Amino acid sequence: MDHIERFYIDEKLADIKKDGFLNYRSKELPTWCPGCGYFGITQAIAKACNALSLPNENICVVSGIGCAGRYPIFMKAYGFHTLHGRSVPIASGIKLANEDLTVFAVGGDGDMLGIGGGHLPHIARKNIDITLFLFDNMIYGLTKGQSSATTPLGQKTNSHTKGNPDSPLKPISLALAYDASFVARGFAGDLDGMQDIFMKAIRHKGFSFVHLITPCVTFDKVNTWDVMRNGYHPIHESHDVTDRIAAMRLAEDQRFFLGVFYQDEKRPSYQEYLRQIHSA
Amino acid sequence: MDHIERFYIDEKLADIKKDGFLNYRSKELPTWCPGCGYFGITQAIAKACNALSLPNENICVVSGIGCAGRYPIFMKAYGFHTLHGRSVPIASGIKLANEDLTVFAVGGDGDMLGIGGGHLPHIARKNIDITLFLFDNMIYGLTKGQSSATTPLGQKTNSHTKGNPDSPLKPISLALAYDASFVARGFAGDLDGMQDIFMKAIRHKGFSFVHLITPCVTFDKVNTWDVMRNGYHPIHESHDVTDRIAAMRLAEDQRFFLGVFYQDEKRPSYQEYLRQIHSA
Amino acid sequence: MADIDIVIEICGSAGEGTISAGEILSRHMSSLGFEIMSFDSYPSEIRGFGKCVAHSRISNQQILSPGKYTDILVVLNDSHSIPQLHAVRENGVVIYDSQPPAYHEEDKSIAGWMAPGMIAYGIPLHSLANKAAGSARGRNMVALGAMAALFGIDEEGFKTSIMKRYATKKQVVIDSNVNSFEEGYVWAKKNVQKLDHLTFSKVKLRKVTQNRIIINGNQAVAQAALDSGIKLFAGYPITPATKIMEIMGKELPKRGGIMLQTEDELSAIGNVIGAGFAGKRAMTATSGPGFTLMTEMTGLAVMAEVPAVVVNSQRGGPSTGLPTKTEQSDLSLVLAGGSGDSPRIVLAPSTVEECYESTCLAFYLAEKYQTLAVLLLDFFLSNSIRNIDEPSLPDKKMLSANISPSKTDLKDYRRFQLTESGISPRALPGTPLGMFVATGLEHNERGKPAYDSKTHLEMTEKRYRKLDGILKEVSPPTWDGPKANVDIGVISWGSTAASAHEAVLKARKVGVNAAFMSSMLLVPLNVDHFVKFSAACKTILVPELNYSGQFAAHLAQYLNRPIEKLNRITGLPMPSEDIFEKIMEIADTQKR
Amino acid sequence: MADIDIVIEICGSAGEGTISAGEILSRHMSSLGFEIMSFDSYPSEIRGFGKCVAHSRISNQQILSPGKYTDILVVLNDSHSIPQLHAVRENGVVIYDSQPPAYHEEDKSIAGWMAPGMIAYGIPLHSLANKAAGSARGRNMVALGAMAALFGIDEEGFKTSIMKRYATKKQVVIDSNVNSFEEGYVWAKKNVQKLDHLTFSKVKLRKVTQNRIIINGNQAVAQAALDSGIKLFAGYPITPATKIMEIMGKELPKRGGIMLQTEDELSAIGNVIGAGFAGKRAMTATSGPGFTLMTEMTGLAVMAEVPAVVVNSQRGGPSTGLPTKTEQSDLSLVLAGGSGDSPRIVLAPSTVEECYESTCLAFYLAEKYQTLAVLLLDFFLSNSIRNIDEPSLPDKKMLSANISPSKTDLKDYRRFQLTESGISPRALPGTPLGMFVATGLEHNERGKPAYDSKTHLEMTEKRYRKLDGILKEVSPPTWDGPKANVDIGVISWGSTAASAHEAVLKARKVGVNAAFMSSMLLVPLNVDHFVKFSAACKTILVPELNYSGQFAAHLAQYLNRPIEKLNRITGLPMPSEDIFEKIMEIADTQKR
Ligand SMILES: Cc1ncc(C[n+]2csc(CCOP(=O)(O)OP(=O)(O)O)c2C)c(N)n1
Ligand SMILES: Cc1ncc(C[n+]2csc(CCOP(=O)(O)OP(=O)(O)O)c2C)c(N)n1
Ligand code: SF4
Ligand code: SF4
Ligand SMILES: [Mg+2]
Ligand SMILES: [Mg+2]
Repeated sequence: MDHIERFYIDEKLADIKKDGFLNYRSKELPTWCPGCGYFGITQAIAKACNALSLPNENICVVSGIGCAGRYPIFMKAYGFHTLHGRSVPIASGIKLANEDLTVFAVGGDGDMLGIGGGHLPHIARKNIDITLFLFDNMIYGLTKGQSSATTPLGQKTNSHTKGNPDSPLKPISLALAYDASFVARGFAGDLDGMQDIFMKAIRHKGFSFVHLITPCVTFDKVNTWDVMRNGYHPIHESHDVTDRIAAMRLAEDQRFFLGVFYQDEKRPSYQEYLRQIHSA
Repeated sequence: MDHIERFYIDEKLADIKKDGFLNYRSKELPTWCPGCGYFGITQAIAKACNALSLPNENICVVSGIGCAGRYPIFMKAYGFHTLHGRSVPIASGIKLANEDLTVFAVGGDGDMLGIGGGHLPHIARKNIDITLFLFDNMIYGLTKGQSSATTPLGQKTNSHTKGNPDSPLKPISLALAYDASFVARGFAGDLDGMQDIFMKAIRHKGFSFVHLITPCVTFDKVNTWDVMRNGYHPIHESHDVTDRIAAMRLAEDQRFFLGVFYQDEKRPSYQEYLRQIHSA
Repeated sequence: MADIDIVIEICGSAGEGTISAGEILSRHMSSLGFEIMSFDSYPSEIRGFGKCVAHSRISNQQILSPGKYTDILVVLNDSHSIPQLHAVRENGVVIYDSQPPAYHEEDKSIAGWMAPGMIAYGIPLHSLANKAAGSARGRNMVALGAMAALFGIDEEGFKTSIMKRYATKKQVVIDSNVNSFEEGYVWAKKNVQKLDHLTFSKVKLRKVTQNRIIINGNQAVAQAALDSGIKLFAGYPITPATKIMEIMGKELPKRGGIMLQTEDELSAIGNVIGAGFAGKRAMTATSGPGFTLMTEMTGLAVMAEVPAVVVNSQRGGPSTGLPTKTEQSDLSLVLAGGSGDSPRIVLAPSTVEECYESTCLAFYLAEKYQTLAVLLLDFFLSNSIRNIDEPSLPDKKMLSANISPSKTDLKDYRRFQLTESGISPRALPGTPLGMFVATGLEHNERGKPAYDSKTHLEMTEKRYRKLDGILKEVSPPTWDGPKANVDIGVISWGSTAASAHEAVLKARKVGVNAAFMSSMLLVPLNVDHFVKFSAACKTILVPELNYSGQFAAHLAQYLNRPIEKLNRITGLPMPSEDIFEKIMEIADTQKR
Repeated sequence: MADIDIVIEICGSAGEGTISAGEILSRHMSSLGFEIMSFDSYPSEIRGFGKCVAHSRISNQQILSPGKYTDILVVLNDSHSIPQLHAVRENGVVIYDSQPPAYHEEDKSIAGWMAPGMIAYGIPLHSLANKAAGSARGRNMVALGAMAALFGIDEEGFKTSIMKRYATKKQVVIDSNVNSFEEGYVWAKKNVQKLDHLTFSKVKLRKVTQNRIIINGNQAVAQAALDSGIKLFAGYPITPATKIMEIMGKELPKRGGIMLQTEDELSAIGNVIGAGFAGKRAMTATSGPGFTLMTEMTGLAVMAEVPAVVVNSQRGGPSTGLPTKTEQSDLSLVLAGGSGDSPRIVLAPSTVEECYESTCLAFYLAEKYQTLAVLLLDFFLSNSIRNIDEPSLPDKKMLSANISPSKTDLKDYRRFQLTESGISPRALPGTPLGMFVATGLEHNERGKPAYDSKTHLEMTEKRYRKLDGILKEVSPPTWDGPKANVDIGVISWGSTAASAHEAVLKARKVGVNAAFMSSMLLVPLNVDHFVKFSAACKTILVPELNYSGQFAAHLAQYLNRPIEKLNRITGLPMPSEDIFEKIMEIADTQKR
């Protein structure tokens, strides 16, 4: 208990020193477990917003349900904590209603790839200009440790005590197959890398898919900080981000790469395309 | 009217001559439009079943809603015409309950990729041993000609009279990204090709994804028989069906290929895997 | 000058032009100044031999229901038409093809099934069509021509109406149709000896005013949405609501709005709620199966206090059910809504005019009260065509109803502030000091999740309190008839209410002491009026188009008394004749 | 030998072992032969400072409700515990940490908030735990030790219970816990002067029989499903139903079944319906938000006549609502079900015993009547722990209930044959002559889609007719009390029914002429019995855990009379004390 308290205070103090971070942080103390990867992601999003000087009131953060779903509560912006799996259509509606807003859709692996997975191909093919942050901790956190769509095959969880029988989905491969116009991956332990990716993603005109690898320190004793720190590699600078097939090859690689896999800057966003087609 | 009648009779007469076809055909006259590609698919499925000597009563055909959804009514087998988009989970439940059955999931592009699209990644990653037939006519047939998930960009439909603003999904790319263990494409005009693919798909132990290109002669005046006949190419014999990246490259090619894109014969089906894990 | 009130049915197979013939007839009669109500039924299959019926009631008087009995049956397909004969009046007219195409079986010829009193006119539709245009396709037009000749409808004007209908087609199509009509007209004039007394030529008509439009329920809803300033329509096709989406697809972009076709109904309502959150008016339209998928989100709109308008045009159920048949059996589902105590606005128009009115209301109320408004139509109302006076546009107050926070509010902004009205000033994204987080979790005044008993009670009360304000915004229920000592009080809702009203008027004409009540606003319900009505009536009768009496069950909690029910699940609109009969039956029992 | 009936609450922050301490206490007291009912509340966040309360009622008499007032409050976190003080009896006991960890603010110390009459025992939980195991983690065990010392619970037996609880953990964990307990026990024995009169040591107990099990509602449901021969459980996690899935994941594979974790609730119920179609027993379990997503499929099970069992353990609503709070506010949703007229079986157990019984019934009825059965639990029932007699297994008749077609049936098989019972013999895939197509469209006896009025009416009647048979299978509602001239009749359902029963028994003890009725089977409802009960009672009171009175509204259509309501939406189970008070209030009014 006092341990928990100290953790938050330390974090706070450290943060205050880093300029701008608190500009995008609400007054609510996160309800996440100490050590959860979500703290780092929160920080990186705040830093990216700060670096881009986004007016807080023009940001709309939409989330589903889960530990990740709590995110908007801790951000200083307009927020909508919606239903499990439904952040994407709601974020889409917000953007279509007011193109001036910067719209984020945030959710966990269960939220975005399980119950909400059906929305992804369609937001991608429509290329609606929102940025999706997938907080992938490979587990159902909030409901206490069941297998999710990205839990490794054979891993023991609270729902599969003998081992998860479902092969994990590969979020980057999915986003590429869906023709998302911006596809990238960050790691919760790599603050600078994340900030860089987030800035590119937010600036991108069209649908941006950002996959974030992050540990659930409470319910996943396999995919820990240590394991993760040693498992990821930055994408080589020589990678051509306009080459889909190359991106797919990277995504299918056994090693986990971090960085921007793919970006198509020429494709018009949904609203741009509508303007073209209806003015023609 | 008399025109319609004549069509059915001709079809019937021709079929009777082909051995075995009628063994898998129910007594119901299809309610499809004359010239609809679904007639050819129906025939090819019947022929494949016949060639494999599947006992009718051990076949379970599960469909969603749509013109394609009507299919089970015209087949001599157990059938379940379920809800729009839900053939896959129901087919899955049937297989899990009785592994002796040969289970097909059948549906249109709207059914399988639109409203039901969220189920595909999961049936694939679980590798449940059913065969999925996607009747892709690039349109919503039953509701009379609205854009679907595979309608080409810019095509005029009843919902998008100025042109469809949503880029089409690429079913084969999706199935590959989902790790389906069998992925193939047929064309409604190519009976022998379809029969061959269907036999392989049905024999495959695990989830088989079969994409079928078929024209809607009533509501799609763009993607006609003629256009289709000239747009497809058989996959070259040199293609290695165990090479996922090669398969992806084929799937992303501008040309439309027909045949088996990918097959993993080593991966255990869901029920096989469960037996392994629980006997260990 | 005589009055007229007749029902014409055209019956054929899908693909025979049955529905088009009905449409042309109705439009033409309307252009002449008749009141019309038309309604088609057709199979849910695209092709095949499905049965189509185009039903039109044509009168020079007010029409409230489609009419149960047929005066003129036009037969394009014999076997489909045989069951329709039951509805033909004793001395009704049957027009049929005296040279029909091949029959499957001998006993499927309509001729063998007509009752002795019926007046049958055999016309060689097939060969006349062939003669006129070289194909049997024009049989429907030949039939219209024959009708014009037989029942005194002007030939030239009718031709103009046909040309209008096919104006966008190739000339050869227009010509074939007009020629076929002509062929039928001439043949009938020459060869048919008129045995009936039906004629339109001697009827006294009201003057055709300019702002009279022909429109069905779906069109009225779409027009009202456009007139209410809708900015996003998000939809997924489903019978009988698809047409609303298609109209939006055409019209919204012209007004700078967006029609988004989504991957499913979850996404459709999700986009609507998103747009509502961002401060723009948005709507979706579906039918029962789609609505079931939306139920979770309906609860979110209520809980997070976001405006959303959802149309549910009901069809036969349960499950996929009877996609092209009408029913009022989604009421319980819509009233119950999502999980939990989930108060929402429910509006059920009973006429095409009310479709327009209730849609405007839905947008206004949803926005002002920051909640969900459901419009309950049905297949019949969506598709039944009326000629109505052009409705008046929503006024300024209705067009911009969001209550924004004042500067003082924003100093220490509590988005979900507990107020007397239940309405908390709502900041829209983009407002510098208004930032808040909306959530589907229970939450305190600032939107922070809170599960303590006090907060949950206060917030639930707040959400329910809005209903009191809403009730005051809408005119009270219709109460037609005496205010006390009523023998039979008929309460109804939705499309059945119009039939019920007609039946009550008729019953009063024959001396029954009956009264009628209905409310377009089902939730919140004006309980006071219903209780008063109930107190004034010896017997209460609730007719509706479902099996179990869903509205009757709902009313029971307020009325605390036995309720007579009249339920029909024929797939057809409620005949006012059936309600009338039931009223007479009750009147009889009361006398004993 | 005295009787005892006391409520103990342990209150702390998430992560402080509050819930485990409560669990150990309950299990230990049960092992001694006491009746127990325990119930925890906790926040829906995983970590942070959320409030946890472990509530246990312990008695040597029958227990039907958790008890509203606290006899002993154990404080692990001061600020969370302050609101709990309201429930402590006038002369109740408060055990608190006399050396608590740093407070945020001065006025958050529990000491300052205790009412004068309360008996406060300050124990240095923090330092004793540190002393025992080198960390503050064991504060909960220190508290248990102190309790054992103070209220006469045997020390050694208690230690064994602690060891059992941590049996699977490392020895160091077991030791720390036991040592902390010991430290508390010894310290309290030595330092605390007992001021209260509560003691367990002199209570007369019933003999501990062997087949007595400790189990909560979720466990009872899971066990019943296993005992009923379930072959497929398909589920998606959601509080408070997740545990059912997790038990299935462990136990089903051992019996050759499959636990399938699906991508969402649509898929979960889809797999259940698939397995049902293939002839195997299957179930899913969810809560309100998940159930809303299942509504479309519930209609399919009804229409296509496929057995399916769905558990909905209700939590606070609407929307995501109050995930860890109890409520009975999904009733309307579940009763209304899918779109259309969609009759289904609804069972609502009111005790842990009935959770077992109703699950067995659900499997049997769903299979025999080929339809959907919904079990309505709530957060409280799912999680409240009782020690009960081991339930008796379902008999053979119940285990295999499908009515298969005879050889004659199969000669010309009509899957949806119209029968008197509404049940049509059902062929399972694999049966050579039984092939048919099931559909969610309306269909004729052979399963072919058909939308004509006659078929729809006949088939709707068939589906409703099954309800008559089902009613006969289940024992009639409980009617406790006089059969005529009752002053106050209390009708309730689900977990509230048990509280209501207790309240009625208590009211009768103090001379009020009250009676009680409840039914585990909500649909079909035994209307006759309810009408008779209603006729026997001057006033009818319906207490339930929702705002609008959902069951009262449902009953109204059958009772045609005014109904008194008692609604609570505190997030907590219904206190029998509140119902008792309301009964007394009504009794008072009646006298005037
Ligand atoms: C319709 C519905 N089903 C289930 C739930 C329960 N639920 C809440 S969060 C969650 C999963 C959370 O996992 P994930 O999305 O990976 O987020 P994390 O907690 O790991 O951040 C589930 C199943 C719900 N709230 N709503
Ligand atoms: C929940 C739900 N939403 C919508 C519909 C309406 N509907 C029926 S079929 C269909 C689309 C059919 O298109 P597709 O799946 O491509 O099949 P096709 O008719 O082209 O074969 C739709 C939208 C429905 N039946 N249920
Ligand atoms: S449970 Fe896991 S994901 Fe959730 S807050 Fe804790 S560490 Fe993070
Ligand atoms: S509408 Fe199109 S898909 Fe449907 S039956 Fe006709 S041709 Fe085939
Ligand atoms: Mg997760
Ligand atoms: Mg299609």
